[in-house]
Amino acid sequence: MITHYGALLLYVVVAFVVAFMVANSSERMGPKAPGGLKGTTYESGIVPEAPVKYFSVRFYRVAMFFMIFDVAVMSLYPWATSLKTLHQAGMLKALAFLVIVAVAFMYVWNRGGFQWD
Amino acid sequence: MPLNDVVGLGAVLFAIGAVGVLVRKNPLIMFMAAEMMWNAAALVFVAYARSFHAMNGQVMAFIIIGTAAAEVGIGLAIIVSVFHHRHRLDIDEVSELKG
Amino acid sequence: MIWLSVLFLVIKIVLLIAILMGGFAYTMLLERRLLGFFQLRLGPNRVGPGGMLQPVADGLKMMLKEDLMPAGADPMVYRLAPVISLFAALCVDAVIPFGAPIHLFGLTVNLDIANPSIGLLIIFAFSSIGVYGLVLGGWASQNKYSLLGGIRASAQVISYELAMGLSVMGVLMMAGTANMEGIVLYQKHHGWLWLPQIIAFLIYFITAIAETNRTPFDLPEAESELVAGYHTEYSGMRFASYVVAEYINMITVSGVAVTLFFGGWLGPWLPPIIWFFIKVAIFLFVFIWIRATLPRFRYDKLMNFGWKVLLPAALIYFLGTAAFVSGLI
Amino acid sequence: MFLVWLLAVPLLGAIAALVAPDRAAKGIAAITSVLTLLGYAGLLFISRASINWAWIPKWGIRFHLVADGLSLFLLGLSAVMFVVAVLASNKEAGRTYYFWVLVLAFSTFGLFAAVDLFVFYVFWEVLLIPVFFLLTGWSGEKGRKAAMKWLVMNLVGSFFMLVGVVALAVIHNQNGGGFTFEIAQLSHMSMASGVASWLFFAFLVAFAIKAPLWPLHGWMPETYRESESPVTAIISGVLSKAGIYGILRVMIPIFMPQFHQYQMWLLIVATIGLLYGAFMALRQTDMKMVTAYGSLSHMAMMALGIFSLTQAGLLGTTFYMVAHGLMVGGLFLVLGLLEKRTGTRSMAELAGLNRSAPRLAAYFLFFVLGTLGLPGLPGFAGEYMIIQGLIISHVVFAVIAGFVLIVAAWYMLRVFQGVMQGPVRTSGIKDLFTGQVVWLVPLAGLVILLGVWPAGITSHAVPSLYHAMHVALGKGGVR
Amino acid sequence: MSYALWPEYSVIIGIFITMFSVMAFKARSIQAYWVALTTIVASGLITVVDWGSPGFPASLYAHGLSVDAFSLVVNGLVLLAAGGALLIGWNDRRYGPDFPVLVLLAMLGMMVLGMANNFIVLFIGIELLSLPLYILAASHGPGPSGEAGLKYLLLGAFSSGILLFGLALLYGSSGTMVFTQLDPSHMIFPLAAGGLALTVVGLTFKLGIVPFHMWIPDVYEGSPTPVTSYMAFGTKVGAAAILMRFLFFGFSLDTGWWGPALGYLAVLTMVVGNLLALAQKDLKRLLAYSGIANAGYLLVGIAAHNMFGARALLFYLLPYGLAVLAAFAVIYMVAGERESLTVNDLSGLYRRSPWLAGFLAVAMLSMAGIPLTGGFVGKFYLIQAALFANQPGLAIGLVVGAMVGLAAYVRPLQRAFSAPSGEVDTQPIRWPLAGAIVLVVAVVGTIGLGVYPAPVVHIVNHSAAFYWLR
Repeated sequence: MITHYGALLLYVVVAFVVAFMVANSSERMGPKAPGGLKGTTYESGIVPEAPVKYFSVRFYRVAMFFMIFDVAVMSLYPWATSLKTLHQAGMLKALAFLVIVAVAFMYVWNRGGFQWD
Repeated sequence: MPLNDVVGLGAVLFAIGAVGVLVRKNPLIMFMAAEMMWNAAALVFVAYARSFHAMNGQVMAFIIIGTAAAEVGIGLAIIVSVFHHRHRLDIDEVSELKG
Repeated sequence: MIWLSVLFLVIKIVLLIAILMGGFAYTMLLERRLLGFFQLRLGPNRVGPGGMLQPVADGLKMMLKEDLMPAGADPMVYRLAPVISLFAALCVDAVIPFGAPIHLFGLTVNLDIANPSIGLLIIFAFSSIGVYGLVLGGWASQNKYSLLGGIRASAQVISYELAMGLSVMGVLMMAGTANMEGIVLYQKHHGWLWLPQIIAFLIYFITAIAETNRTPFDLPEAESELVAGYHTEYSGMRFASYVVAEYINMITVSGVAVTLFFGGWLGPWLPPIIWFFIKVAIFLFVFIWIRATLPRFRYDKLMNFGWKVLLPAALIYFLGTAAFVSGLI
Repeated sequence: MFLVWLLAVPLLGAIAALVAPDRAAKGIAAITSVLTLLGYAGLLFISRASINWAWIPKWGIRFHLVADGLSLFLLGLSAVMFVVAVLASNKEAGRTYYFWVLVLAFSTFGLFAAVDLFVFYVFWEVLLIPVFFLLTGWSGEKGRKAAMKWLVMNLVGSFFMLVGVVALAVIHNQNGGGFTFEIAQLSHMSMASGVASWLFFAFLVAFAIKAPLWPLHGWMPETYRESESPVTAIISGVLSKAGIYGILRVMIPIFMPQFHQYQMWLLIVATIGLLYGAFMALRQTDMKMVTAYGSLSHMAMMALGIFSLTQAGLLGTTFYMVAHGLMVGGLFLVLGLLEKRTGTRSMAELAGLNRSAPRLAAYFLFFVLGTLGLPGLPGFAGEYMIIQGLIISHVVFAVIAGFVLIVAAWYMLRVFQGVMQGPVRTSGIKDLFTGQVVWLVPLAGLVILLGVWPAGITSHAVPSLYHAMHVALGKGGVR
Repeated sequence: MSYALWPEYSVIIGIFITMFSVMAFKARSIQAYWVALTTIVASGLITVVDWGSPGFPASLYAHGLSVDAFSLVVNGLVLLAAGGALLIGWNDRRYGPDFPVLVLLAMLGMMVLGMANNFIVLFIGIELLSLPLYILAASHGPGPSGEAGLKYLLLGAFSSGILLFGLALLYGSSGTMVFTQLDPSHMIFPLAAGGLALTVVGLTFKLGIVPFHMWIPDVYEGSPTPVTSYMAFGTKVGAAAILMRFLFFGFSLDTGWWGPALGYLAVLTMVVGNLLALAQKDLKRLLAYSGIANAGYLLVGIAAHNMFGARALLFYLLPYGLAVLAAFAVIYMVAGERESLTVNDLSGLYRRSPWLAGFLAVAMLSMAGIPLTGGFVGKFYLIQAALFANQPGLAIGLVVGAMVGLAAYVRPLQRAFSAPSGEVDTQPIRWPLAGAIVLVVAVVGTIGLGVYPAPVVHIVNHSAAFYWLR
């Protein structure tokens, strides 16, 4: 038998090939007529001056909070799947963890971490 | 997969990460390289845990991942705050402190 | 036997990709027609009977368009970004069971590509890759709108991902497994989970809309602000790939919702696989219905909603479920 | 209890001086030092005062101080010199000056009384700090350099000694004797000769730097040149004796075999120092430096007395330390007064001062004669005993030492002649005030007392020395 | 129910309350400082109570934590470090309202390090200690402080990576994660040796041992002064404690594997650290190099690998920490609005504030190892340990290092005490009450340790008894 992961690997490879072929098909099949202003980026009809490289720090902030809380959430998955066999003791131990996460969440909220603008 | 191959892969990743930290100048890349070292260690832990049929190595890997996330959060914050007004990422330009 | 199972696998892979592509095509058609009806107009009905061949025409048109690339773009990343998006969308469906296992030639065949014990995690893993397609495409275009669209997309997706992750955890706890088939089987014996997990389901549904960048959360491609967001500069099939990815994602999240909360393939009288597609279709209809009904969020409201409403709500409901499951209350 | 008094009074006085206003500081310091001297006087009536408290019991460290024949007179020297130095100090020097002087007094008393090696080391190193600040705070950039040199060189020595101290205790423990730093107990143990040699030189370097003995005298010229004359008097009169005292107190009981082993080298080096100091003194034009190098030569003389490893030599050194301390201290103080009046120390610029300042000239002459070893003054008795010891061990060195005595007379009298006699070069030099005579007279009296009655010290010192030598006897002994 | 972990529990509760008070009083965060201080005091009291309570040493969580006299002493030192840092930076708006929270968090990490008996706990402790410190280092804006944080972060992540890989190899070669169950004689040799080497390198990175010290001067110079004091004291306590536990528990039977190597490193560190300190103009940099040198002294205790080494190390941490606290408190006060202070800025400090000058003198002299200060007794103990271990080289190295270092420490003192030449700042210096408390405690403690160290020696001797548990 093929293991689940072997099957998954095969599918992933096939999916990538398919996606690649689909996305690049017009490169082969479409006409080629470069020139003019086609190469410039669209900026509501104005000739763009310089490409932007920087954007608001708020996006970074979101990324950081996601990073931290997502790992907290992900680390609950194994616990959640086996919670039935862990009973109340397991619940209480995880509760300690969750309280810490919750306090951290409240702290970030209160200090304006989630404030957009 | 044979244990030795996995550990060898871990060692290679570790070496790449270490060289990356030492050679590269961009703090983001350096940071990524350092995280790679961590993940190499996590990989080796998991590999050995499987071969020992023990859980503790897996737990360690879990904790490594979690801590790495926290470290990345802090790292991004510091890197962004330092380079926000510099507009270039090069560790050699961070030289207000001599040394 | 091994060859037989490989053969089945190959058939399943081909079938799945075909279903997804076809599903995309007709979901799109369905959306256009439905939107037409909602807005008291007809929608596309010229190509084929009732417009049934419209997707084929669209596809051909897209393929024959000129493939443009902005002068300052990073060619490698620019080419790769839509591929990533589409690839991730295709991959997520690998672990969703489309029907009850069937028996063929003495072999039990699951109607999914793979059925690992951590199915749910695999779904999250692949769906997280999708956002790279958006943000890299936005960055590689060297366009201000694209960049902002890509960044917005990633910020939005990760903001809602947390609540989504927490919302499905109730199901996980009640079923006691992360295996998709196991979850369905649990519902077979203990009833569908949408009722005990009603809040979690609502949260999941909202976040699912946001994850797929659908209205009212389609800020990354908000045409009133960002022209077309991250795919402003894309044309031809590259542009189409993004659209395909979006619709396949819709199908996927519907499938996941069906599997987790509505008993997957379970249902009376009809064959399981039909039940599954009926349920998915209902979800797709709701998606379109919402698009036709609701206006777009403002960006700050969207972020606040994700972090300050959905996440705490999901956390609290999750805690309640955990307390219940563990027997604490 | 008088020992406690000796330690506590300067410390309390120091704190009092620190918190008192600037103008009261000198008064407090003077009272404190006189009180200390009175406490010391009490010590003279007790046969063998000692205190012995547990300090860090886990390491076998005891706060053990003894005033025996070796230390008693050095304590006395210190007590006297501190009174004199405080009285001779500038009134405007400020409270921290007197604070540091009194802290210095405290640590000096502790050092001279300690018989526990740890305690000895503690005081040994603590006394560097006040001197450092006394050098730093009251002179300019040059003074800072001198202070640095003083501190670094002395610390190099004392850190070597630290290793030696700990190593002795550790070896004692490994021999099964438990942890102790008591010199009397450490002297009974046996050591591998290689280790013992290393430790011997570690201690020797420390003591030689402090004395200073050639070739480790590097800090001396600058320090003497840059320091205030009371500070110079204390350094040369009291602190330099600590080096010689350390050799007597610590090394003689513990390292007797090594002394025998390296005796010839030690004698040669000390003799070179003797000659070097004398000839350097001849070349100087600065009066203070003449005295300084002369003092270097005298320190070498004391070292020779010890290295002769004879009873006479050791006894002579013990006596000569006290005598030399009083005399050279007095000489530096008189030189200080002279400098204050004339504004220079260069011999070339001064002549014929005995006309305008006869009393000053008289005291100057008195101390000069004392240092060059005039019979009847104590220097003579000390040098006599040392040379006697040298004759017993190696007569060659006795001859050289005798020769150097002549050179000493030459350079000291050259100073006196040049400065005090001859045609008057600068007029209007004031003579001594009564206030200054107040402390010069007792000092001179004390010197004369020692000169005519050296047995006052030697008879007391002999039993203690015998004790040290008795211990040493088992390890080669002294003749 | 074991009460052994109550010092740590109380800190966790304290962290929560501190966070809540930051949340409640956003604009004025003085309440958070008070809560944090109360937490530290309470934890200290519980530690003291724990000391007398029965049931020690306790081994909890499947040998993950080992609560014994050693860990309690480490607790005490860590609490002192945290309290000092908190008081020096008391209510300073520049460092933001999170300052007390982060100080407590890092403190918790250090406390965990003191108890660790397991790779997992070791790693958690190290990271719990490091992560808040990264933020603290960068907490004063993106300028030098941000750079310090960045450098600390990068090097910290790098060293943690090395440490982790070393631990992974050790785990692979031994099959256990518990220090006390490591049995070098049954390990696969090359793997175990490599793992041990990498682990020790990782830990010495944290401790700041030459040649892994290059991050320390920059980080110390750029960080806010209270944070620098915290790093110099607290981090060293934690790193030294865990290094000693790890080696003494896990590899006490095979000292040949690591003893000589650490000995050479110790000598190198002491000499190089002090030599480089000589050339420094910035006072915080000077203290950074002194911190490196002091790490070398600490390593002597470990390299001596006998019970005297353990005791001496534990003892030395206290006078070193007190001197660090006093020195940085003075720097903080004299620097005022600035964050750094050069040696020349000290000119005439004696005229401006004689007390500050005096306190600085005590701190510096203690670091230099002048008798009647705690630093001397500590060095004395270390020399004793080295000689007991029959390693005179270590003792000589320590002495040489101390000699070189003395010149470095005395230079600023000379500046402070000599009459100022030319233009100097004559503004009187403001004395914040909290900082003054730190100063007085540190200085009195330093002198007290020097004059009568017997009680502390007693405690230390008792607490290093863990060495025989193995």
